[in-house]
Amino acid sequence: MIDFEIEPQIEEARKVTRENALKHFRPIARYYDEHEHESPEDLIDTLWQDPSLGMAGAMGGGVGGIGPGMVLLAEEMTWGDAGLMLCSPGPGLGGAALMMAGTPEQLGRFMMSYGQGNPKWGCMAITEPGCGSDTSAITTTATRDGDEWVLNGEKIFASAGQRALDNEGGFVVVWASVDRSAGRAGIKSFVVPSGTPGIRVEKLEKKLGIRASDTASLILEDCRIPYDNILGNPEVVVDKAKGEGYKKVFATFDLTRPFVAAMALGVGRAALEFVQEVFDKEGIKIRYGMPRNKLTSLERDYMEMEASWKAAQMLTLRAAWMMGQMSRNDLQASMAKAKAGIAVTKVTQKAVELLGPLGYSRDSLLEKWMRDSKINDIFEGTGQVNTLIVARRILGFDREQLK
Amino acid sequence: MIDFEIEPQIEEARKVTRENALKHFRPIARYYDEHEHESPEDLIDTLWQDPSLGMAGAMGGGVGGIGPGMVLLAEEMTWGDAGLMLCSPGPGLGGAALMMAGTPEQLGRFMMSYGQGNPKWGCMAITEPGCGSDTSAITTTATRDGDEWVLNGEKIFASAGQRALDNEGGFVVVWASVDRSAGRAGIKSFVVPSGTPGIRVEKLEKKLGIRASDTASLILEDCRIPYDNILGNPEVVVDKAKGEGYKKVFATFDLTRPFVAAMALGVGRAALEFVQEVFDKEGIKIRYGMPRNKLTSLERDYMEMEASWKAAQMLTLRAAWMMGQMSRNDLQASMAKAKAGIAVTKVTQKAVELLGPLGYSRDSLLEKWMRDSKINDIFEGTGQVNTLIVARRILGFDREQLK
Amino acid sequence: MISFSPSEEQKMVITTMKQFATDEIRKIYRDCDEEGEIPESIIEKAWEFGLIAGSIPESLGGFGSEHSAVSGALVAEELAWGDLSMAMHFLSPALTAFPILEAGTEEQKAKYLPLFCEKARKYATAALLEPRFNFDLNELATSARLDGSDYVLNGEKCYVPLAANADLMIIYASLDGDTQGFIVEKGTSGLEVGEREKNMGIKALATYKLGLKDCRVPKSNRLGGEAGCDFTRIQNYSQVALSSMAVGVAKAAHEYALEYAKQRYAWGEPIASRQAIAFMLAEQYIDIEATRPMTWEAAWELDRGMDANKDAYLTKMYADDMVMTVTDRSVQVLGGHGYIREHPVELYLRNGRGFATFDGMAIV
Amino acid sequence: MISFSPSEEQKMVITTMKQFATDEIRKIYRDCDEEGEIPESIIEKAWEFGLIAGSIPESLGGFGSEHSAVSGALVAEELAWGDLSMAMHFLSPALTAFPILEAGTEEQKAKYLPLFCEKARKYATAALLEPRFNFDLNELATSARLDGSDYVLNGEKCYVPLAANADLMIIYASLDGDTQGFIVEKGTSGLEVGEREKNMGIKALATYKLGLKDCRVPKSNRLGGEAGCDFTRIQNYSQVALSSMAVGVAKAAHEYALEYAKQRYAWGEPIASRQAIAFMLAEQYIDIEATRPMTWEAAWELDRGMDANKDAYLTKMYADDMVMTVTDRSVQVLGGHGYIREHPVELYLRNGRGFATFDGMAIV
Repeated sequence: MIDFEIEPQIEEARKVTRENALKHFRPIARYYDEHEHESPEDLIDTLWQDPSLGMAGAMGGGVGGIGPGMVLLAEEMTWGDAGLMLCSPGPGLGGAALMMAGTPEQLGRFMMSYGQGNPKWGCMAITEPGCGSDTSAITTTATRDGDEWVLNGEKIFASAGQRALDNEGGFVVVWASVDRSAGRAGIKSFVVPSGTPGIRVEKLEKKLGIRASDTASLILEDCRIPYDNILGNPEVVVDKAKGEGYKKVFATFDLTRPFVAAMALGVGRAALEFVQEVFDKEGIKIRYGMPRNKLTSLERDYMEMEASWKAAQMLTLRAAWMMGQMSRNDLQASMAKAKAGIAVTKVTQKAVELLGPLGYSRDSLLEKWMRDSKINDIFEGTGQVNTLIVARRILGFDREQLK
Repeated sequence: MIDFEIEPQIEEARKVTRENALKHFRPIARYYDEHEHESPEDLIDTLWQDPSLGMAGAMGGGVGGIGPGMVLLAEEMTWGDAGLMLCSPGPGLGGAALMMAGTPEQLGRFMMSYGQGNPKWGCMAITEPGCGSDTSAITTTATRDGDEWVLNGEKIFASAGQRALDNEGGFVVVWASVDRSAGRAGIKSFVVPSGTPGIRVEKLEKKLGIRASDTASLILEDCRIPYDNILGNPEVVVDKAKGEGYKKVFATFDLTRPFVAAMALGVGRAALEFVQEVFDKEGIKIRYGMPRNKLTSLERDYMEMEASWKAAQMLTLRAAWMMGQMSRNDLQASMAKAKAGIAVTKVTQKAVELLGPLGYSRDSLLEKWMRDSKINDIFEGTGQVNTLIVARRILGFDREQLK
Repeated sequence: MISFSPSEEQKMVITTMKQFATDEIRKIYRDCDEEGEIPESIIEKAWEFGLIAGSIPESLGGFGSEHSAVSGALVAEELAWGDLSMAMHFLSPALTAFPILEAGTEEQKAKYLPLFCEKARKYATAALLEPRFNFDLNELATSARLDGSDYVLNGEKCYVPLAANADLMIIYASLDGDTQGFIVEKGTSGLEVGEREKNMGIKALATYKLGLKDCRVPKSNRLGGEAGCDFTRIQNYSQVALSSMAVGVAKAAHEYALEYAKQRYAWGEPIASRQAIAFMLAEQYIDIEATRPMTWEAAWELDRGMDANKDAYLTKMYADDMVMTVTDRSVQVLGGHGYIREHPVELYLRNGRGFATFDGMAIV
Repeated sequence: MISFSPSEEQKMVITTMKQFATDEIRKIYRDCDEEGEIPESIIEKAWEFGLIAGSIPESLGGFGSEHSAVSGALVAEELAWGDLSMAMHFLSPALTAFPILEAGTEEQKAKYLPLFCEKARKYATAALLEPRFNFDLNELATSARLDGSDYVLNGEKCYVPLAANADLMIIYASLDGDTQGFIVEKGTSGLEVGEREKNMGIKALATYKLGLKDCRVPKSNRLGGEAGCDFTRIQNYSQVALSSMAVGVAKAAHEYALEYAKQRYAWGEPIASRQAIAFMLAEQYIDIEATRPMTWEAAWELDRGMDANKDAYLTKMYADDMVMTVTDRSVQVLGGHGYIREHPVELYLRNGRGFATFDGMAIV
């Protein structure tokens, strides 16, 4: 039955998450924006003590489970601060890959230590200097040598890459080719635990936004890992129908794209609420129900921002709901991501405009949210990549039919 | 020197053109929209008596010459009515092709009789049921047989096709392939005079707008024309550097695209003025100079309509100006066409919305202008085709590098 | 618990409506548009589905299911996917019945609702719009004033569907500044049905201007009786209906453009193989898929008895823009072929443009 | 006669500015942004071009060419193409000089304009914006009232470029409801320069809050003397300047994205070979090319002494949206690389977002 009621326990978790975001994220958000590459140690300890306060609280581990709860809680966290949420110790995107493609043994081996000892992080390393969305062009290689894989290559834009490698128990899921001649079919993912010789952080990026989150360049030089650190089928299956190994890994996106969409929603809602508060202070009332011609330009802008936010939220909830229903949701995940990425980019940009000198100033967080939000139209597949995926799916076209 | 002053004789011609549009076009515009395929005989006679009142008055023949005057006058005519302007007897698009690619002898032979005798029309027939913008896929063939070309094929969307063939002295410029294996290089254009056996009107289209303009499907069955009715070089030059014959014909667009852009501007301005008149009657004043936040939604909409109209006008004037300067203007022609097509489509659609029940009603011409304007984003290359041309030119990419 | 899945019963209704739209509506919609008429036979068939009676309690002669805006939204989308004129025609009796059901007095319900449960087709409608610039449904020019035991209505209405045939209609008028509904029966003196209107779109649906010259309505026929009605809420039901119809029209346009783009070849491949076309189609699809659950949420709020004003209003605003963009881009995908009346997209565009204007012309 | 071709003299100026922007500005703009400072040496070099002195009559020590908004627009575009912070810095003396030139009394011109023709760099600026929501330049909160032989200014200003160093500035304040300018010299009592502001963009340009507490300005320093000034017209000059700068920033972003898209390979070909990318670039280009002549036309109207208010205002509105879209899409073309500060597009985006706010911060 079509229903929009949120279960009481998720509603309660949202409330708690929001309170915690207000308490732990908001007060230090500006500081870590202005002090890039400085680590919020206190926050990290707090999040490690109570992982439900951070990313793990939303992604899989929390009360939300896999489903609408996940995105509702992620929204609350990034409403607090997106960059700081991304600092959350925990398995993160690397963990998502493990959950989607790992064996129970691998899950146990790499995720067991989460929840005990010192803070640790998981990381996903896909992008390379010469390749972004075109993962078939990955040049990092994994060569088998007896019981080991030997990895060589360079990765960039690895979120939490430094934290994953600098802390015991962390790991990086590295995408690498076992057979360059096989193209996409030769791409596999490998778990590289922290402390493995031959992997190092080359530099940390300076970014437009989400500056609290470390974005690392990683170098792999004869980096050796055990043979069974490969995720999914080690065989290279070029036959499309059997390309399960690749597909399986790729299904990580079915989880992460709605998550990123939710991240966008959180930042967007922060901006909307900020504008609303200014309206309240100024005695401006938004008149829902007026004919469009009789609205003020300000009302119209704000309503359009709200409506496009709502449209993105609906797609995000639906993608997450389908995942909870164990339905194939790749189309919906890409739709949610594409829509939320651009919608919130525009919402925050417009919010800055509406508030004029106040909006453009670093005295408030609004301009930061505009900078932060932009990443959601870029990572986990740009808006264009996700739109292309949607186009292929609705047309029933493969990569050759629609390049 | 950068200058936006319109010469007095063009300013005067604009005024006269506008007065005539108001006198001859506006009063019968609704009738011929409601009575599709009925011919405005009185108007045609009037326009034949004084060609400066119609299309020829703008395109090349008029006081505007080749340059900004051309588009300024075309704008005034379609401000009156686009469909009726397109009924103008005269060489029309076929004439444009002749002017751009014909020899002086051909010009004399086919255009001589214009200005005398009964009304006559020129027509351009490019599109086929199976091909639109991809002219290399043209299947109509021209086979040489001694002193003649024999044409076979089917053409659709030929503006004024019926009038060109039904009236003595008219002609149709038909694009056909002399060598299907040569692709684009094999496409040539041929002048088929009215009265030639083997060419006939198959049907007239029922359209969304510009209903006064006849849009014909033509059948060519063993249609024989003299050998020297070919425009440009009869040789098939596959070598790109030498593809002058093809290029020459294609340069017709450098003239027609700014012209179509101007047609869009005329319809758009009619809509803007109509809305402005309602505002005046209602006592609504558009407050230029107010901070955007303080505008009403209505003011904001109207201003944005005006600004995008202005942007399109600037590109149109520039493309026409360059042509007058004998500068290569293909990039500017495509920019003007792409911008004006979409800008005016949106302006008229928004105008209908702003006027609510009055805008949607066939009691006024506004809804008709919305239907009429849409053609400008379609013919002479859709918005997408023109955007693609712009993209290729600014990237320096050929058709292979950017499909 | 959040769910985007219609109930089994709703799925059946969707299937039935889709089938009807495909087999019947789609067969004749173009002729209806060109001729400005909908054949009696299909109107009868639509009546037989009991679209209105199904929401009326058994005690009043209906089928007894609960009136549900969500279910109504599902039906409205499918019918409008078939054809907007026909969707509005078939659902027009609801314009009288549902406001009475939601806001009428017990007497009004008892008197009027059984009519909609009869086997014989009832014509009924509502008059909200007025022929003037800056029409504002919260500040109607049509006025109602109490005079003895009657309300006296004066003013002019437009875009009143099927007014010439209607046995019954609700006329909205300003009563001391508030918009209120009045149930008016055919032949009431002072109720003058004008000429049929000519509109850009929904040409198969006959709409009329209405003149009200001292039109006297018994006091008891004020919708909701002495207490009146919550007009905003009636408006919200209407916004849901129109938004769902916008989704239906947009979906029809999108599907046609998509198929065309797959079949139509240029430069040796389907035009859908070009990103410029493919992205238009994908963006259309995303926006349609986003708007649908927005209409559902507003409808769900209504069914729950919650305040739905903000969501219904924003959804309608979003849907108005969405359907305009989608239908325009669908014409664009077809290029020259989109401009001729052999293909349906130009019709979708004309109909699509109307949504921003069609206030109160449909209800769920 | 309509012409889109700059004069020979203007072409030379364009070439010189472009060269300067390429050789000098572009070499250091990123460091300037990160460090929030512009080196003295480049400020001096810019001064040597005589950008302001060139518009001041010989009789007052200038080079004697006529002040031309069109020429100013051409310069502003090229400098902003180099870097917006530096463009605003280098042209900031005009914020005082040009309003005096256009609207000042003969005494004001004689007293102040020669200062801008000296070899030594003058710092001068203007204060228009105010730190509040719904700032309206026609209804300033900063007030001026006549008190004896002085005007007394009270209020708060923000986004005042280089206020800490300025020897001279024009402060705009509401005088009986009209916005009027007042020429204020450094050290005037009641003029309090606040802390340097922190903004999202134009980070290399120092801007300040300004407090005005009974700041007394001699009567004779009201811009235009007793008759005052036509503030709308001054605003129009400013709108032209900012629109031209928006064109410059957008062009810089577009060019970078275009080159990147040609160099960057994915799936075996440049990403620009994909229509989704190529169309973004083409649409950017079309909008930039449309905005430029719009700014020229408004400037031309000013130079002709015509009323330019509508065109200058609409152009600015269009340019604000254009630069936002173009810079955002440029980041998008670069994807992840657009998000890091190794590439300039994120800087263009931050600067581009400011145009809707930067009222009165530049003038031609």
